[in-house]
Amino acid sequence: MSVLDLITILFTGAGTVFFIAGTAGLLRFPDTHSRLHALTKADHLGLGLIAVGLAVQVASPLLALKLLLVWGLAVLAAATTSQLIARVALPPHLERQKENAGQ
Amino acid sequence: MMPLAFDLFLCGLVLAVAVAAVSGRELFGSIVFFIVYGLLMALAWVRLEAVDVALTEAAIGAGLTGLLLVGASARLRRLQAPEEETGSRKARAATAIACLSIAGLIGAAVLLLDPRAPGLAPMVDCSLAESGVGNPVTAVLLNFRAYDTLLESTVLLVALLGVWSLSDERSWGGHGGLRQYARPGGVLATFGRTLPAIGLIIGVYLVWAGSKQPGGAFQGGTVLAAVWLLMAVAGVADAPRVSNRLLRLGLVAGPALFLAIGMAGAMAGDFLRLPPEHAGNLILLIEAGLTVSVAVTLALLVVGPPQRDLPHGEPS
Amino acid sequence: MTEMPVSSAQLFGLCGAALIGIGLYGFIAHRHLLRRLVGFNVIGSGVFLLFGSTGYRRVELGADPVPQALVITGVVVAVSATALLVALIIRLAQLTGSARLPEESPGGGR
Amino acid sequence: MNTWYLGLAAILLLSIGAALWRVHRGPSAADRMMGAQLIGTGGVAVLLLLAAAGGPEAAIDVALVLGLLAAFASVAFAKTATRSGLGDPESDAEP
Repeated sequence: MSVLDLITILFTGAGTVFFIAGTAGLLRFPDTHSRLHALTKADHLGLGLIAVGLAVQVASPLLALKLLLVWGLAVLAAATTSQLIARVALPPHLERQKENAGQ
Repeated sequence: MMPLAFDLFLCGLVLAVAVAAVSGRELFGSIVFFIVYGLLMALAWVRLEAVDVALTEAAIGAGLTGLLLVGASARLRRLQAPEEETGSRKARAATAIACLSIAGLIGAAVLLLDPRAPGLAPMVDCSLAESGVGNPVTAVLLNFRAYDTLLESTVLLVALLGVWSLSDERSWGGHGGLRQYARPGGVLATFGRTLPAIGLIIGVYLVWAGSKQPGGAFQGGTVLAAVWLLMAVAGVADAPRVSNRLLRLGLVAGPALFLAIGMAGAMAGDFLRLPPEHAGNLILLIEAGLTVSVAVTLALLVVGPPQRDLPHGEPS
Repeated sequence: MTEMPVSSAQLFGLCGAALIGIGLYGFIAHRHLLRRLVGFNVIGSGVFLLFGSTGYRRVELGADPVPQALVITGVVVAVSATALLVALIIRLAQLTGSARLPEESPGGGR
Repeated sequence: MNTWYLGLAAILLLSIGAALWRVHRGPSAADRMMGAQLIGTGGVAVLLLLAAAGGPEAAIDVALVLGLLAAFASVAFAKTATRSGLGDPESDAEP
């Protein structure tokens, strides 16, 4: 087994672990916002580690770039949706701070 | 062994999600399950090595259907359409049994199919060289069975006419959907400005790639439609008025071009027959037109009938 | 793979058959039209999956492009039909205040 | 290597299956949407692994499309949660 293979196994394995941790958090954490916190770890780190782990294996740099673009898109999506969902799930007594926070 | 186990697990997941989508007590939950279902279907198509279909399913299931159904459920809630559950337990049990037996019969038919039947793949392979493209699916769509595709693009237009005909008279000629708002400089607006550039590249890439590898006008067009819808939702671009000339040109460009090329074939002896020496370029031309038309038509279909612009944007 | 009791193609075909049944149940058992629409779409994708799986019976020949092309056509037509139905359902709700067919509403329509 | 990729993909499917429980239970609509979001990212990862495990290379393109559209349902949901259904959850100003 080459060093590259070892790196791949390490990275993809770690990424999967982050996914499992994220899912466990989504299931176990008590309220919406802490679940959101768990979710973003899986999005950013889980997919990122898997993409990097696979990117070192592919033959063409274009394909590696594509893999990283997939990750970049997921990060962009996760950052946007977590922000929006967090706002939607804001408890009523914090609603008034919205305007101030929005400046 | 491993691949089969994976497929078995995937099928189980698909079925569980489907059951949840049709039987859940709550409408919104059922819609979220349906969005997840679209994603799992894309995985299933990849397992069947039908990547062209997977691309279509991913773009439609993850992009358009979600937008459409989530929007519809919210509008129904605003209209206070009551959400009730129904039917006696007995009637539901009888329905379940009937549906189960239908599924069983179809399943038995699946098992009776000849597992070694070669299908049409060898035939397509034989003629692929004269189709003008290297991707067999594109060859079938735009050359061997161009009829289907021409009629399909027309069906999209007819569906759009149906949607437009639901607007009331005063709203005719108005913008599709209502004007959306996003806080300037906010997350939503930033997202709506960042993503379209990447989406445009991916959409065009899919069309361009479609002649050699999975991709094509429908996949690319759907991605472009979704990107445009995102811009509309993020308040970056208003949906245009339905009376807009340019818009209407975009709607008919693909089918019209397709039909014209088909008619040219008819002059030369055979309707929709592409001469092998020009087939590649002609297909590229038709695909370019179809991409624009599919993108515009699907986006307008999701946006819905034209609305009068209300002063405060309150939905009627 | 040929030694297995079922092949992947058969597995997905059976899955498609089951989806048709599940979707049909949703289509019949619900009164709310949006729920019916979800059922209708599940039936459709079950048919597509069943059809697509028939093109994967001889793996060594590659996936059959003809079912794939027809399914792509079908998926796009299905989404346009869904959009039309959504527009119809919303219009119905605007006019009657209910997302059910008039003859199936508790008061027999308004 | 292929077996490793496919095994990881199967584990990810398992975790997707677990996340379904959150979609089912809610309790709030935001919770359901978050479940769908996680499943979407998980699906993207499964596609990348399938492409690596000797599957069709273009599966990466499917992942690309899924990644591009991953936020759409959540954005639509966030929109509908505003007062008029047309606003921005970050702001009380309405069009």
